[in-house]
Amino acid sequence: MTGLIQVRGGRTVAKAVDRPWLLRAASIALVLGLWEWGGTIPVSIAFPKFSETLAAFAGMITDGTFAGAYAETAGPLIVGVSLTAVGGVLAGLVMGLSSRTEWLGLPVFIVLQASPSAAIIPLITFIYGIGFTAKVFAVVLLSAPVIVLNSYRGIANTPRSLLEMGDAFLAGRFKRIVKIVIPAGSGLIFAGLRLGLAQGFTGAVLAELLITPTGVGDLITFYRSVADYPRMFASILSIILVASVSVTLLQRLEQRLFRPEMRPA
Amino acid sequence: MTNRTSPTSEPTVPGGVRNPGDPAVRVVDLAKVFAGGVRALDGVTFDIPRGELTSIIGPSGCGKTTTLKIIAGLLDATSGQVEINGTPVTRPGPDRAFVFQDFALMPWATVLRNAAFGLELRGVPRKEREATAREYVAKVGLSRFEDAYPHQLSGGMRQRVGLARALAVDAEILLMDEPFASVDEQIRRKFQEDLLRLLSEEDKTVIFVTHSIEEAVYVSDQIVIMTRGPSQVSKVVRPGVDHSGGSGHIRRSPAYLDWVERIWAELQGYLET
Amino acid sequence: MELRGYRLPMASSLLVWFALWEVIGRLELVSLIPPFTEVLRAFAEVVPTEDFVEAATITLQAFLIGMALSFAVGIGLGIAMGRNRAIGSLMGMWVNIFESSPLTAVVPALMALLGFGLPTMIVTVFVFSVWVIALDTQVGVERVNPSLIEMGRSFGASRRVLFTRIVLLAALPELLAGIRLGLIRGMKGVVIGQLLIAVVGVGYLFELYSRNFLMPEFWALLIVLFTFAFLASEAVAYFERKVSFYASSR
Amino acid sequence: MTRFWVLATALVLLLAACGGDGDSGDGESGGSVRVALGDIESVETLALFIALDRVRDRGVEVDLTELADEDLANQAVVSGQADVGLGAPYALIEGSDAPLRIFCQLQAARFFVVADKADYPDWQSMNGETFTVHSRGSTTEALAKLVEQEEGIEFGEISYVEGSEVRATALLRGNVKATVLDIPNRNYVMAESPGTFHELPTPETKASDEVIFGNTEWLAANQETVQVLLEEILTVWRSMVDDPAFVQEERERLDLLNDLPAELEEQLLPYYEQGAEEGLFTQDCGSEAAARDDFEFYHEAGQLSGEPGELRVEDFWDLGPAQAAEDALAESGG
Repeated sequence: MTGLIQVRGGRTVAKAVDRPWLLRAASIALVLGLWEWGGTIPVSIAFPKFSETLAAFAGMITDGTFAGAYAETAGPLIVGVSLTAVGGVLAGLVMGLSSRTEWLGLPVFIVLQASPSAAIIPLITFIYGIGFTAKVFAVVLLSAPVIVLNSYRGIANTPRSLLEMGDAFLAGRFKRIVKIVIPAGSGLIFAGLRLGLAQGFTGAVLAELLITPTGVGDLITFYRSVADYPRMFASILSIILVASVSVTLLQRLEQRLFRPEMRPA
Repeated sequence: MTNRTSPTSEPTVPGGVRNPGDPAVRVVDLAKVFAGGVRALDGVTFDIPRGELTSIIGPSGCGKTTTLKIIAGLLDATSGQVEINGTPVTRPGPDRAFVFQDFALMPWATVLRNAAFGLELRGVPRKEREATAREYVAKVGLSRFEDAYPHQLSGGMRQRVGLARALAVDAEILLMDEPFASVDEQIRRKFQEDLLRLLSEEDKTVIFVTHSIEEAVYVSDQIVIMTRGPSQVSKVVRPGVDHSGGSGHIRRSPAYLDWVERIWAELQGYLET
Repeated sequence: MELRGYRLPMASSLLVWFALWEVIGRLELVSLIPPFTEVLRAFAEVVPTEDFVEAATITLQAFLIGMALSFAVGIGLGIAMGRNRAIGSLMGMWVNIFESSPLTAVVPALMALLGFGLPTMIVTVFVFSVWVIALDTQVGVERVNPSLIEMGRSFGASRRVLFTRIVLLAALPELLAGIRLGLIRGMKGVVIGQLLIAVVGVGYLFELYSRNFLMPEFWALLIVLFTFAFLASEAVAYFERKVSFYASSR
Repeated sequence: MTRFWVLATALVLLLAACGGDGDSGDGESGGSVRVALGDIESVETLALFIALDRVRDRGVEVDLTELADEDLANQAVVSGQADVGLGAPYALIEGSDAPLRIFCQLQAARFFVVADKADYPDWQSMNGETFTVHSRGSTTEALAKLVEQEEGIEFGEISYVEGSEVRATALLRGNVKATVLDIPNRNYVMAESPGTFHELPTPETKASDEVIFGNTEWLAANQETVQVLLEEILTVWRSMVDDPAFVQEERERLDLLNDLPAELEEQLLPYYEQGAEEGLFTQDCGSEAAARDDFEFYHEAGQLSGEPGELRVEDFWDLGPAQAAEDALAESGG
């Protein structure tokens, strides 16, 4: 989009370039304008105007639909991600420290991360039924690889000089892990948890779309089944907003918690 | 180095009682072959007199740092032995503290916590270890930076934290691996002064690896010159530079310049072959 | 890890897992998991069937077109973002939004826009993979050592030469990393697209097998998909390793 | 150089954004029909596949898309990406202003509630428990709501698992404790583990379970195609009730569902035999009476807000085409 601006008025871009938020606001306005235009044609009856979606969005906030749905999705998401967080970081730690476990565990997680594991979700119903546990499993399935692999990389790549320093000053095996290896890896471990949450959220939504519709996923399928497309698109918009806002906040927290120097050299 | 006693070579008194004369560290016929089959050391033998600064110099890749790390117990020797005060050692111990070439500071910890880390690992309570650390941080001239983080300091300042950390544990022997390699020339000279002043107050034995001849001659009581890898000891010399007159005077004194030339001549042989 | 001195290749541990899979299958501990040998039998049976070939072609078609689109747009966008700060900050916002949100939720919206045929599959693959490619390319271009560019300019290199000879090559390590991650996400995109919208291609087979509880066939299909995604990304990783020698010393 | 790339990117994004429903404009008259099905080729949908194949044999271009679930098929028809859909779209027709009309009832609702004998001896014990139905807005969901009113109970949670055979397997596996099954799957479950499950009394329903519906503009513009479609459906539906083996013969003749896994082969014939016996397959595309029954059933089940008495059949049904097809078949002695 900016390309066009650049062609039309070189001067306008020069002025705007030093105020990035102006550019961003302009591009958001442009995309929403496109959406509105697409809705007015309409591209298809199932494609609502942005204004209708916004109205539906406001309505869903006031009548508590969003609150109820997100509370229901949050259940399996939080349980699932905290399970993987504890298990994943531990697995990453062990794999980072012992080459035998690394040999055994690493390929499996690399395989899991590269494979379209979403296809397994419909299967989960056969073991865990269609309730809460199935959704927790879906969240774990999708969030585990990124958490484990990041924790492993954080632990396995502790700078050699720090390890030698630990030995030179007689840090025992336990102290070496607690006072040097884990702090050095904590930047990457936290990044892993952040990505794990995003993947977990995808897992939760997928489970709700593929297994039994509850929570946020159900908003999409329910409003689609009664052809209330403004509310369906409002639900999709809410998912994107919630996800990007929470991930950006986590990134800010990560920057503050792990000052630049924290990232291993 | 006024309070230094000149070394005498009386025999070691039986029973290992530390006679001021006997060497603090004895390296006997040390050899090291790395996993890939690279032979780094081929029978290195020398003594480190107690309370003195001995530097190890030699062509690059001659195993200076390897020798130092074996003495520190960070590397195992393939054969040969290192004795500290008469007893053989193979692992790091409280009697030795190491100053790393690349500083090895914890990026997430402040200057004070880094300096106190050696004591922290020994379980010394916080108040006590921070008091000691604060003392040495002041001695290396960084008291205004106690709460700063490593990434906020210059290379030189970071190395001082490494030095403070090594001194704080009050080990008898200080091992320094090219501590001033990553510092520019002007600051380097000042560091050499500070180091000598500091060591005069602390009764330490120092082993100092460097590739700078001027630095070796200026700071050392004894210099171990090593041959090209797989290295042996080519010569052990004692420049005996009189430090009483202040650095400007010393750096121009004929004795100092002669020694620099002699060592240069010795090392040059290895560069050509 | 060494076993009696011989350095075991990393992937060899998968054999242990396959053996474990066989045991779990034989003992029928988990109803979902058939013996691994059953899966191999199904693998031999499923692949040659006409259904599979048709499914594979449909999926591949959507995947390749989608990926081609996201390579072109992703790399172009990434370079523009890397070289020009305004575009960088502007498009950076969009890339981060879509990079961090669950694009699975966008799929139903795509269907309303583009119907349920091939276009939606292609755009799903595109939307899943383009962001990471743009992001990594941008990082690669930004990391190019400015003195390299000045050197190029000092020798009178035109913008195009400067770009192809220096910028693109210097940014290659990150660019290839982005492409590798893009391939994996694109594969996930096409499968999710087929599961959520038109039950066509491999989505249809997954639905047929899971619906009728044909586990050996299901796992065989998953292994086929995974092997394809893994080989594609390993191929790119091979080139990545080739250029990694100058990655850090840029 | 970068300017070119930026322009190209902007162009592509614009194109992708507004899409344009390219494929809805090809309505050249009579010759083609786009069918959206919220299910995959399976034993239940075989009869429909046979009918559609026969329609192709008569020169009409039929392009069928199998979608992930029923409400997607509804959305496809509503948004004009498909001409004809299958399911029970009463809530959709009443809810959205999209011009849709049902023009033939394919299957009547013959459902049976099967529950775990020990856990749920009777309907009262189901109060507050989880009950599993096909999908949101499906006939089975309507049935569940009807039972709630008639028995004065309320389910804890209604959950959705698509496909009678999937629910049957889940029941046998114990992941589901009470659900609605069609005849063949009810018999399958009863046979598989006799004694563990039993049937709960299900209200007698004559409502439609599966109807075929289409976009009014398309119906008006493609009367010949609709006629051919209905003629073939009625012929197949009648032939398979006279002799269920007809389905097997047609399947071989038209070479359909050839990669069907072994276990499903055995279930095929029993499905159509039992269906024919129980009068599952509507023989005359339904009538005004059938529509009225539906209003009653779906209103009771909460899917239709309008009072059954006030709802007008012509707002939901268009029985014209079915009548025309029936007359044509009567003439040709079909």
